[in-house]
Amino acid sequence: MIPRPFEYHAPASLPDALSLLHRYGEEAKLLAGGHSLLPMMKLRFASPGHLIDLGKIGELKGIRQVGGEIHIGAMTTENELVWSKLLAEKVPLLVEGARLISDPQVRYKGTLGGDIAHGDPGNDHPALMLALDASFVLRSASGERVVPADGFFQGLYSTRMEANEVLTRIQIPVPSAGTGWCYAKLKRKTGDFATAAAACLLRTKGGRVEFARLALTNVAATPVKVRAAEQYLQGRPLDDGAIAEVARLAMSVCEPTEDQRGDVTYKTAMAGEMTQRALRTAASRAQ
Amino acid sequence: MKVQLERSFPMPAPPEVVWKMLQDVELVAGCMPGARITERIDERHFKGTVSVRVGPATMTFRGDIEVQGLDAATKSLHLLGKGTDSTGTSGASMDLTASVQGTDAGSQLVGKSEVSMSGKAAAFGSRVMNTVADQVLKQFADNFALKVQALASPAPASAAPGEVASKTAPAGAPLNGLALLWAILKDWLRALFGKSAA
Amino acid sequence: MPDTNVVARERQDKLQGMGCSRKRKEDARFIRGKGSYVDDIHLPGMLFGAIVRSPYAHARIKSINKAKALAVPGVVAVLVADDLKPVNLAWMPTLGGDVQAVLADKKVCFQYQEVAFVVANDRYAAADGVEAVEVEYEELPAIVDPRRAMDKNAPIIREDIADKKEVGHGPRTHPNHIFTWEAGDKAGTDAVFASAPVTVRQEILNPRVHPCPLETCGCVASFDKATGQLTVFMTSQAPHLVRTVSSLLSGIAESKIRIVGGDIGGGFGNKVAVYPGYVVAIVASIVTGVPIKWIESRIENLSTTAFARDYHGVGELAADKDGRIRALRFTALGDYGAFNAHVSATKFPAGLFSICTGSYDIPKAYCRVDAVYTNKAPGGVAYRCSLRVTEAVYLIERMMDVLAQKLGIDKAEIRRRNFVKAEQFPYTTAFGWTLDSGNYHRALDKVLQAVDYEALRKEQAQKRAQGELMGIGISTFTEIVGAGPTKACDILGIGLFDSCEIRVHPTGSVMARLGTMSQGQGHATTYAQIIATELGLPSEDIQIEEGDTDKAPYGAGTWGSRSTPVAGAAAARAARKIMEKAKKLAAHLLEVGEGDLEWDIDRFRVKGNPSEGKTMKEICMAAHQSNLPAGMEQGLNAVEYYDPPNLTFPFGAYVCVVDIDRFTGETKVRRFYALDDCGTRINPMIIEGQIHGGLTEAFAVAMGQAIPFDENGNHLGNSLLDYFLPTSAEAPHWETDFTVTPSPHHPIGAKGVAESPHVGGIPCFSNAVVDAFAHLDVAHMDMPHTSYRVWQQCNALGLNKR
Amino acid sequence: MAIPRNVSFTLNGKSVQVMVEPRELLIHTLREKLQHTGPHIGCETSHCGACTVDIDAMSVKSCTVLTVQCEGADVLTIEGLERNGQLHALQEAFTQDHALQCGYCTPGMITRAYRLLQENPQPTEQEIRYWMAGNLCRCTGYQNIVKAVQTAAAKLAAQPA
Repeated sequence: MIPRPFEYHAPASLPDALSLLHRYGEEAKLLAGGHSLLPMMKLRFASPGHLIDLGKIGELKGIRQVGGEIHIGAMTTENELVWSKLLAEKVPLLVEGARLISDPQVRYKGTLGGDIAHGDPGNDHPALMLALDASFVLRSASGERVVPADGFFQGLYSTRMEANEVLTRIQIPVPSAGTGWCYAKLKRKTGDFATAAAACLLRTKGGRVEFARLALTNVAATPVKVRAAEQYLQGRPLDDGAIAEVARLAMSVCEPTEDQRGDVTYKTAMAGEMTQRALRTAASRAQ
Repeated sequence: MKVQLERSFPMPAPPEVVWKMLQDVELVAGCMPGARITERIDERHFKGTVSVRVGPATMTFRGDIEVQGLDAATKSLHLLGKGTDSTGTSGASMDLTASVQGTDAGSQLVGKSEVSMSGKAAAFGSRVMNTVADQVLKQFADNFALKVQALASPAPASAAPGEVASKTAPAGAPLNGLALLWAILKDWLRALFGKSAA
Repeated sequence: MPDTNVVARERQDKLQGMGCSRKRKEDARFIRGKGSYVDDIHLPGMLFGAIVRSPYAHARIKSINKAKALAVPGVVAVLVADDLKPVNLAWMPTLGGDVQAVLADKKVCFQYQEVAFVVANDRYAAADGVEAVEVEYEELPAIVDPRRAMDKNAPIIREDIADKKEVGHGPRTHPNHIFTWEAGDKAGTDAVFASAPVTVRQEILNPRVHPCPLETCGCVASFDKATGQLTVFMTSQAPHLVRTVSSLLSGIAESKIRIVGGDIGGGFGNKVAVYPGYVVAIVASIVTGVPIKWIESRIENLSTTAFARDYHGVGELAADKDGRIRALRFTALGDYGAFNAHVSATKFPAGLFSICTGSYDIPKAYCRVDAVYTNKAPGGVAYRCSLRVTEAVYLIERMMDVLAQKLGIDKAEIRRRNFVKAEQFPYTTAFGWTLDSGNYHRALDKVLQAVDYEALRKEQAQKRAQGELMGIGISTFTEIVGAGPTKACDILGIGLFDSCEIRVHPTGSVMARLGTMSQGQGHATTYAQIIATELGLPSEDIQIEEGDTDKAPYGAGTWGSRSTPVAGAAAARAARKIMEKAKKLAAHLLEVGEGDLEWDIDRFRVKGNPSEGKTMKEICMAAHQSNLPAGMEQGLNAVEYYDPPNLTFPFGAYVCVVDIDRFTGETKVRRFYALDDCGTRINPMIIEGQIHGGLTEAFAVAMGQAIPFDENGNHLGNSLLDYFLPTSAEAPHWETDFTVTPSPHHPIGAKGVAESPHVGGIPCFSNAVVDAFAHLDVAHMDMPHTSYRVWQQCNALGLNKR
Repeated sequence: MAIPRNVSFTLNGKSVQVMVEPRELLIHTLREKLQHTGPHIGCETSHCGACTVDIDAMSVKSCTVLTVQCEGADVLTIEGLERNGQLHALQEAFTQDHALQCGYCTPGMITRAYRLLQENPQPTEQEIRYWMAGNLCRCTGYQNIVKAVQTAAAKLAAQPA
């Protein structure tokens, strides 16, 4: 469990990081919290020639409100999300999700940006980001672009982030007051990936759904935004029938792979079950 | 762990055309980048390497490939590959049968493969292997279909098989066992051409 | 006089002897991070070893190329099987009567098997070297399912012994067959089954699991060419046995081999066996002349060192209509992996499996175990239990429920009807074990009252009416620990006695050394308490030493809860030898006859004249002076090698209540009440700690642990990402209770306790989970009861529909 | 092989400097170069927490941190908890409540609990079980560990700040 040799770089500023990234290209890997990359390196599955540690770059940290959005630095840690009063008030879904990630020590090191950029469908933030209509600020030597979470996740470990880009900031539109939320996650034990999980935002008006977002974790090669369900719910009362139909729609987009957590049938069923629970809880929290 | 895949992809051209194209070395190569033949032992046996790359993870396998059969009548071929990764901690073996079949629409390419992994890759790769195998096969078939379509136009091909693949297969796509086998096919055909030219 | 009692109590308390919850002596170093575990040891010039392992479960080795590895900076040497042959160490004897390849010789028989050993300046260079060793394999078909192992056309796993008629335990019928062992009266049992009004049969699996102590296995081997002395610091639960094996193996005189246990980060059975890593590290040290450290990674630990269980059992009971059991017939197919490294007494290749009549009065019984080779890691150790006792107890405790359900009798009631009664002890089972003491009815009644069993059953009925799943599990187990009488139990011919040597110093402080090896049990604390009470000297001044074979007397080590039953007895008896001499001396000093003396906590008094007496402290000094009775030597020392007349039989009654989420399969342990009877209690605090730990390991086994393989023999769960070790968030809250039924044959009446909660706990969880489905005619569900598997049951029954 | 470099940081209040390859893991530096063998190696995949140390007021698994990442950091290990001969309340409570057996998880466990009590001086049982879930123990079943953390919390609360 020893990584292969590599060169280590700890740029003090974003421009420095970008020029290093430009210099080493495919040879380089960005090091955020390290709890996905370092284990892979210790198993010698991954052996980058150069590690660029983003840990010393202050501008990549912090949580603040900018107009109608919450801006979170990519290097903000899970525990910082868990403990953020601003998030608890404005984006409680993110706090609930972060609390269910791995274990305390990992949450001190693990970062929001790293979790997203890794492109692992087993990570929790990708689905949370889809549910929150978040967008990602990607910086490269040639400039900056803002990419919506929807469409960002392309495949297993593959995203729309280019090799020369750094994810610097996550931008989340503050859900309007009264929006209910829930991240329902089923896992075998602390520190495990989800067997299946569902992230949901829900707002109702006069007993009918006015706004709904639903995304799933670890039931396909990418996190899945369940569009059909979001559309179906529009303007409907959230009765048992509707909830059952949404679960059915969620299950219909699942393409999980069998592993120690369960077979395809179980994981698909759990995606449906987590969806139902997320919906009911979100509804109970909506005003 | 074993990954068994059977996929068929509609091809917008008659079987003969697709079979012929399947024998077009450059075309096949263009559809399936990556694998490398390091040594040709005889016309049925080769040594080669293939790199499997998934996100930050990379594994390079060294292996032996055996052409078990190529049947022009059924337009099908059968290949076998076995290899060990460069760290000596994982093994892979691959069994592929690929054939071109006629359909009302034209034809379809049927790929039937079993990739079996041993060691570290099996223990830690289960979440990955299925998806990779699937993605790469889809990507190959997609690219292949597009080429077939281009050549066999005007018939507009259904983009169906491609749609998913082009979304899921990133640029510089990772290879899996299938990639190796397709690459072998390429080299084996080159050997054939070599002979017929002589 | 009223105050004499007070004074007596103060003197009693000052001893900190048996029965008090004395704080642990060993903690002082652990809480400071000053423990001395094997990986903490650094010797001058020490090199690091790492092992090249096979990615295949079954393959021929076509070639091994060291060149690239030797070129890696820092790599000093690469050893393969051929390098070990000249020193005759390519193969080693196992503790199961088999042989095992130290480094794979021509072929590998399980995945991750040891193929080569790389020695380098540090662990980084060693890791680079391992990756650079080129091994060419030719993969062979693997046997993963033990039921296929003896098929006609099954590939032969052990070509090295293919033509051997037996491997230590009787005739073999197939190259992949290891042994068949049976006990009891087959004909008689079959006859009862043929005529019994009721019979039940159930296939029951004890899946392959791993003890997984938090510290992996490892060693530092140091051979001194100048003196010819071999010193090995290693993670061993049985240092003396290891020394003997090392001597037999290396030809080095046993007197020139020193094994040092040091602190051990948990064992649970994983650290009894001798592993190739130890042996090859020793060879490397002999070859290089410098110390070699080898430490397993967690992945290596889970995939190669001693697994447990993997018994595919079939339980059968024959009974009357009222549930009174007439006969028992249990069989098991044991998957022993590629080598029989199962640590077993020579006469008991299937361990103590025949304890499977449990706590019940069963007139006729027969059991049989067939052991086979498969392409999996060797082991088959006892995971926090005596060998194969968990398997046996799991079978009987599950079968009691199966029978109860078949007859519609309450699961507590059917146990009451079959219990061995208090007045029947000592009770000899149909398999010939003599249960020393017990009071099963009292234990069960106490527990049922404590949890209000009636109310729980009522609640369950209501829940069932609402379609909810609630389960109540009962386990009334009897354990068998303290191997063991040497006439019955030996390993490699060495009897399983144990020992204690006590030296009393002039000032009344004591040094005691024993043949056991603590891995967290707190021996330094509890042995001192036994000796304190026996000698009337404060335990604070009693030093305990174990695990250094140069210092401690010979013993079989700590496993199978044998420390208290065997070494604890040795300690008490050694102390009593000292007391005999002390009494003679006291009589001499007081100028009275021994008969005129009475023992009073920490002193001898003259009967009828309590003011006249000699404290033990005074006697200790006197024993080192000149005024001794004629012919008496100076000193106050004794050694005892204790060969127990019988094993001890701790028992308990547990109740577990679970609530199952029928939509996800998640099982929540609402309540777990554990009553244990381990005879005389030496330190209640430590006993309770052992029970908490044992129950938590039982919870892990029942609810989540398994070593999964695919059809090629690939290990699919060999890191802590997959292998289930509960965290504080998953572990249930435990309620503990006790009764005291001393062992009549043990010097202090103690029985041993650490394993009971594991052995008795596992069936209790399973019984609770199955009980939740009992009203739906579910008789059995195999472990582990993961959400996934429980959900499959719910799904099959359509319980997850809304 | 990458060139070794100097890394300096504060270890239990003392400044230290070590020469390490970029790939060297902090746990190995602490144990082998700096003779701090309190933190242990249990799993190497950042699941068990035996290697837990405190870096810049964060509980961290030192098997998954590169030493080069610690340049200028303030590192605290179990060896640093005892202050001028006085054991930390947690160390005393772990003995008092029999919260350890084999002792292998204990340094990581106590170091983690130390940080927890800095952040939450009066945690409930549920909070302790949730916030200590990154440390595995095979011996105790956690019940006495939870108890010990609460005992220490009470003792610290009683002490004048």
